[in-house]
Amino acid sequence: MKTLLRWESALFVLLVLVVVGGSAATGGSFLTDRGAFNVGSDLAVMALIALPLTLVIVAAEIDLSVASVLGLSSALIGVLWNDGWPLEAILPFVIVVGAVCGAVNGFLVTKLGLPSLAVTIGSLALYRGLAFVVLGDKAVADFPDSYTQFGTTPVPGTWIPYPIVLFVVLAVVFGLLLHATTFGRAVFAIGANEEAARFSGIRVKRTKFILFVLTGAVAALAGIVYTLRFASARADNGTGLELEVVTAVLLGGVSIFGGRGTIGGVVLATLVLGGLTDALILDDVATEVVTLVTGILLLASVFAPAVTHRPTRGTP
Amino acid sequence: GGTTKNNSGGDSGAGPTSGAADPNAPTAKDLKITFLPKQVNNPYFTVAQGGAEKAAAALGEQLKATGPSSADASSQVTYINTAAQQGQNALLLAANDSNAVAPALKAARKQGMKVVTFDSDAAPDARDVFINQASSQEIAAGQVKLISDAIGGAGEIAILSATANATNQNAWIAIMKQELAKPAYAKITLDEIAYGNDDDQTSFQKTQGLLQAHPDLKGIISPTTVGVAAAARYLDSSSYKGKVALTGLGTPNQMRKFLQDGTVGSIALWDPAQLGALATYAAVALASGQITGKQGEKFKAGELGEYTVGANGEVVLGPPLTFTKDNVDKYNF
Amino acid sequence: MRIDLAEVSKSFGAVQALREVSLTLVPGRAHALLGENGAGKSTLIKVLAGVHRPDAGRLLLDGAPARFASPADAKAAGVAVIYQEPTLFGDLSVAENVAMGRHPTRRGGMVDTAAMREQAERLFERLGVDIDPRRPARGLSIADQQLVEIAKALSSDARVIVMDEPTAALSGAEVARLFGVVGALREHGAAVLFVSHRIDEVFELCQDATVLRDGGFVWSGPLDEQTPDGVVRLMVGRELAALFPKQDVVAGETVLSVRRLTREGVFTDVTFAVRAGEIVALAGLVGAGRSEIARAVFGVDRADAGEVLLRGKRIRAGSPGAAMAAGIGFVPEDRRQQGLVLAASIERNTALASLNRLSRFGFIRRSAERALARDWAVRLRLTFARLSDPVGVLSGGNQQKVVLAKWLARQPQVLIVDEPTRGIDVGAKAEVHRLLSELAAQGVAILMISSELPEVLGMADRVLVVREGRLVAEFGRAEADEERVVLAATGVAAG
Amino acid sequence: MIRELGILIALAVVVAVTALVNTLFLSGQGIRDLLLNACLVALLTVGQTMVVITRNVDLSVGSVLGLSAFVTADTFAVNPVLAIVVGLVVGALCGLLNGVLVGLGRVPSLVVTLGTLSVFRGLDFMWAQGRQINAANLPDGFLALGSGSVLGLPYLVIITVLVLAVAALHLGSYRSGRELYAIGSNPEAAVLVGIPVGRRVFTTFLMSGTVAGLAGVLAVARYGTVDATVGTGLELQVISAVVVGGVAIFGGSGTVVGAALGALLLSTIGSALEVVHIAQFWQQAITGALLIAAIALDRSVALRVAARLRRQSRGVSA
Ligand SMILES: Nc1ncnc2c1ncn2[C@@H]1O[C@H](COP(=O)(O)OP(=O)(O)OP(=O)(O)O)[C@@H](O)[C@H]1O
Ligand SMILES: Nc1ncnc2c1ncn2[C@@H]1O[C@H](COP(=O)(O)OP(=O)(O)OP(=O)(O)O)[C@@H](O)[C@H]1O
Ligand SMILES: [Mg+2]
Ligand SMILES: [Mg+2]
Repeated sequence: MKTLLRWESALFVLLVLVVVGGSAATGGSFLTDRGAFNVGSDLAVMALIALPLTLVIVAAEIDLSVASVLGLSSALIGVLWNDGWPLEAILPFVIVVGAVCGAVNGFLVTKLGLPSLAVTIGSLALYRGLAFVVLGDKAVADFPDSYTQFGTTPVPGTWIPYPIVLFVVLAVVFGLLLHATTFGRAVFAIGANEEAARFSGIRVKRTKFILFVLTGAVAALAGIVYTLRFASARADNGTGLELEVVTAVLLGGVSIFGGRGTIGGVVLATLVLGGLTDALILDDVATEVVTLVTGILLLASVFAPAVTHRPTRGTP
Repeated sequence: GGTTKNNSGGDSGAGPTSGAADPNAPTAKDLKITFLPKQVNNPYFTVAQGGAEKAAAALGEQLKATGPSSADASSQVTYINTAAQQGQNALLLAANDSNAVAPALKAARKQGMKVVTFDSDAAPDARDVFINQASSQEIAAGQVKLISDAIGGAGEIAILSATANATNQNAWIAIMKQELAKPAYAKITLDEIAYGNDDDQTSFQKTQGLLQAHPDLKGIISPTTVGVAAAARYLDSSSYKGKVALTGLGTPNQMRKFLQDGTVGSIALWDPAQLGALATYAAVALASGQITGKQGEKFKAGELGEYTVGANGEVVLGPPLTFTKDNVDKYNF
Repeated sequence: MRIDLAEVSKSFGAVQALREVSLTLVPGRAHALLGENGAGKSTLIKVLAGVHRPDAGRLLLDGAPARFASPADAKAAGVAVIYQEPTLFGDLSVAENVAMGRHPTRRGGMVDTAAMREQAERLFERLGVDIDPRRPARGLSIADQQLVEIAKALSSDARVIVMDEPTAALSGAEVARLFGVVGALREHGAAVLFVSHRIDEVFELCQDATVLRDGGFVWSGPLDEQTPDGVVRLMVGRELAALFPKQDVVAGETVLSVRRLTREGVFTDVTFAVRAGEIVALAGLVGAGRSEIARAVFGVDRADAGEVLLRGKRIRAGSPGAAMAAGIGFVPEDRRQQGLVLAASIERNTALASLNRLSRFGFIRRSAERALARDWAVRLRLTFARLSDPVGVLSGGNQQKVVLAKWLARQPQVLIVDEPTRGIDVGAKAEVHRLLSELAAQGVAILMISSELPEVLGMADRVLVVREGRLVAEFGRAEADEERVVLAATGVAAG
Repeated sequence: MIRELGILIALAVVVAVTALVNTLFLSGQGIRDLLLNACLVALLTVGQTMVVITRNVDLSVGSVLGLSAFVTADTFAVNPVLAIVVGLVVGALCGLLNGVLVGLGRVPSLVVTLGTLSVFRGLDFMWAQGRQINAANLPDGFLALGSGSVLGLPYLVIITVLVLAVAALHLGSYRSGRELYAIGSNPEAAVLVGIPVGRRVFTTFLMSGTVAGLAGVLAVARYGTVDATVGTGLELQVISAVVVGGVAIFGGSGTVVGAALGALLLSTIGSALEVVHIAQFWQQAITGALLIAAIALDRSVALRVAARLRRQSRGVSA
């Protein structure tokens, strides 16, 4: 606990540096209302998925299929909209589909006992493939303004993007779930010592299954946010996002071996990553440097003192 | 009643119109212009950027290039927002996804930034002017003619396109289909449209797949610089060399080797440097108030001459060039 | 080669596993290392093997100072070790397990597979066992695993052979063969260090002995100066009787009954019952299947056939949750792996099995959790700094108390304890016994598994003996004695 | 061996069915293409297999390949021989960095290589500066390496098979190779038998990097066009091939030959789907489903074997 707090303070300091440095380097345009709105909009999708994925990784599993579920959700929105479904029906429907995608992952991992890393590399291809199967190469864009405003305009009178409101709500929900409930205790126990958890009567498989379902549902929700923000439903939306999300979670101090991590840390990490990316672009730093910095930050996170007492070696 | 497609209002209210054009307004200096290609590592856009930089220098404007490292739909939005935030006067954009960029462009235009799209258009109500490399009709008809000539007017052909939802590609493909329906091409059948995603290796393997899937294939049209180069390299290294014709849109530098050794008979392309330059002139004219993007307005484009804004705010660069082994050495881009 | 360990100390966090212990191994002699569970025997061996680096003390090889920075160093110096826990590579063949790190090679450095197999076959022949060298090590029985470990150590022609409880899982014939082989090696000038809880074996094989108690050095010398009883007194440090304060209680009605429980390949047709206030012990050799029975009763493993009833009501199979709801608690044998989340705090570990009653609408009531942990810490006389400290820093005995607290907090009607005193010090052991006895007096039905016969005999009202997965004998408190139990457990006469 | 046989059978079925639909699939050109397509991924699986056997993973291979490819292509202007050497050295250096961090620094490989995946790609972009190097900039002799063949066997295939053979021999018949299996099978026990675990793990990453560097050089020869995005996303293909090829993701078992066959199977399925006119959009979905099926099949076989062994060792019959 104590060491984790220290890593979170480090992240917080980093965030302050990003904000101050970003503002200075860009002549103050970084955190104008519009700047803040842009940062928020840019990081919201990644940040949303990071929340349930944090729980999955704390439970010592992983889900690499999240970006593909996002793509499938986006593609479905496009197809159903073209078919004349009302959005009021489409949106809940795709969240259910996302949950089903997560349930398939969960089934393979818990019922068949397959390693989640391998399973979700497979379902990464499968779900993305299905996205192309349903929508093909089309792009569907004629969504009503009343909906796309959710992704493109701030909450009236503020600079806050609606997706960030959603993110804050979910961050509180997931934070409470992980840190204040019996379910969260079970997640930590499973991640730290699955056998001991089982011997304590914790329903390990069911808990993991629920985590995968939650992750699928939130990934689909992120697909909705993505689609509305860009007013464009496409099968290839969010390609490659999975590595970004995993990066954010690990940067947030969550142990890849499970059993350790906080929602607070991950929230800070998403802010640092999102803020840093936008600040660098705004400062005309080339895209390649942004990639480089992200990688270095991740490496730094594992070498930070907070995590030096990791187990020497373990599963990948 | 919920919000269904059929009762949706759709996008209404085009961008702000800034009054009437004044053709005689002085050309503004020191304008800040952002050049935003589909992706930063595409050599075609690097050439276009060169043209844009030269034009900007000639006019005394400041131009900088930026952009995402991969050509996916949403990645340009951050850069558009950034340009707006930086208070840039104009944006030159080759859109990856005409719709995904629209909301950001609209917001930027509200702040007074002029938006000129080139190569690949954004939704028309989200930009001021679109610089079309050549009229779609001309390009598509030209490609069909080139392949028809190469295969002797009869046989199976296929198209190797870029990404499945590239606006310009799809427009051309639609016209190609219309062309092929004409009696002159009655003996030509279009077998398949494959997508190489503007990725070299994917295009390479798609070519291979096309040739295997259609044993009687006589020719391939690849209206994308990445695709045509990859297809040429595959043909060059395979037993299909000389048996299957290839044409498309390609840069002379990339295709020189294959034109000279006979793998490819002819290809077409406009000069991307001119495209970049024209986009810059249009942007400066817009920012100076000389044009507003309405049909019929005229503006000067340096040594390229004078251009007129057409329907839908489109400006056409001119007819594409055709390269063969006889003339390819005269070009360097 | 002569090896001297001089005044070696080693601690793990709060646990001082070794305190200035000295030991000398001489060529041609077998040396026994004796002590109760947790006395520090395995730790001393790991120091000798280069696994642990001692906090203080010296190592002398033939009188010259040396340092083992890693197991590779010790190996290179000619020390071969058989560890207490099997260290096999499940994916690899048995032959390769024997050869690992010392593969026979042909010219050009290629591994000679045929030679590898022959080597394994030769060693197995010497040990008189029949294991197919080509099969993977995964799935070997505990006894076979132990034999492969022995073959592994013998393959290196080491000058010093260290064996940590190699015989625990072996039958009489196998033990005799092993002793034959070790005797031969010793006569060829090897030094031997031997750990066993079977005192008769020690006297049979060894010439010298060292006794440890609670990590400290107690006695060292030639064994012909000692009697078995004297050695045990040295190990325990007090009269045995004081250790097992079982109170007499009148057993009540039957609480737990197990009927024809079977798990294929592990145990068969197990039927028994435990009454309120009664302590029933499952005795048997290591690997006999006692733990597996307990796991199936608690539902961690699913039995293939049979049923478990609590006060006549059948419990859903394969669900620890159902067993807990019915009132069963389970203190597993492997404290660190199965009993505790070592990285989590004392508080959280104590609460782990009681989360439901500590929460309202799924939210944990922190104050209730803390109160629960504090209450039990006091009642079990837990020694700790803060309740928020990770359990991993506690000593073994205190860790075991936390596991007990975790289950006692649920006030179970049946408590299954598997090796409840494994690896904890004498004082803590006595306290655990007192606790179990008190619980029984309060009417809890207790099923106890223990590999220590004195503990079984001292605590149990009834003793059930398990051999190769079957219940083979039952003794009441009065009729149970060491000889009968060992006879039933091994199928041959003891001693 | 059984595993490899299984993949070969699957491969035979796929090829046979496809050839029935379209005989060109088994023409000389068709077979050449099948092999060539699989080559680069197969090569990468060699390094990846070694890493995965030790219970680690290398996610950075795609980026290493990309960086090495660009640097190689760029150095050609200076000196062709130097270029190839430089490509290999770049790969080796990348592997060295991963190896130091994982093997000696004892940091989880998933995190490290996820980080270096970004770092190496970033370096690639910085080096390339938006340029593309085309076939016209490269010497024909070098390009022939990518497309030419001797006795009908493409050079690329020959090189891949050679690397594969060396690695298979090393893993199968040399101590240091056998020790990799021990490390993945039981890391703690590996330390106890005196295996220098850190050094071995370091070496596998070094090999993985070097092989990815070689693959980068060959990618230049094969495709003749290089920009900074070459090899993006390749890591997941490589891991898929390794898993389909029967290498346990948690270490301890598997062979490079199996993994390479896995690569061949996946790329052949890709080509076959195209040839039998399965819409492009289905291909990815089918690949994903196959991958999951392969893992599930593997698992059920493993469980059955374990159950059999358990029964055998106890000699108990139900
Ligand atoms: N790695 C470790 N970390 C923390 N404590 C340890 C560790 N290894 C041993 N201990 C503790 O050191 C003490 C001595 O343990 P050791 O294994 O040496 O006992 P032993 O004499 O071999 O007992 P047994 O007869 O049960 O094998 C015990 O209290 C044990 O819990
Ligand atoms: N790792 C393993 N692989 C295969 N079989 C095993 C393994 N561990 C235990 N077994 C088998 O399970 C059966 C029962 O073992 P179990 O641990 O329950 O015995 P036990 O009587 O409780 O002994 P212990 O004193 O070691 O707890 C034995 O037949 C043993 O061979
Ligand atoms: Mg011991
Ligand atoms: Mg046991």
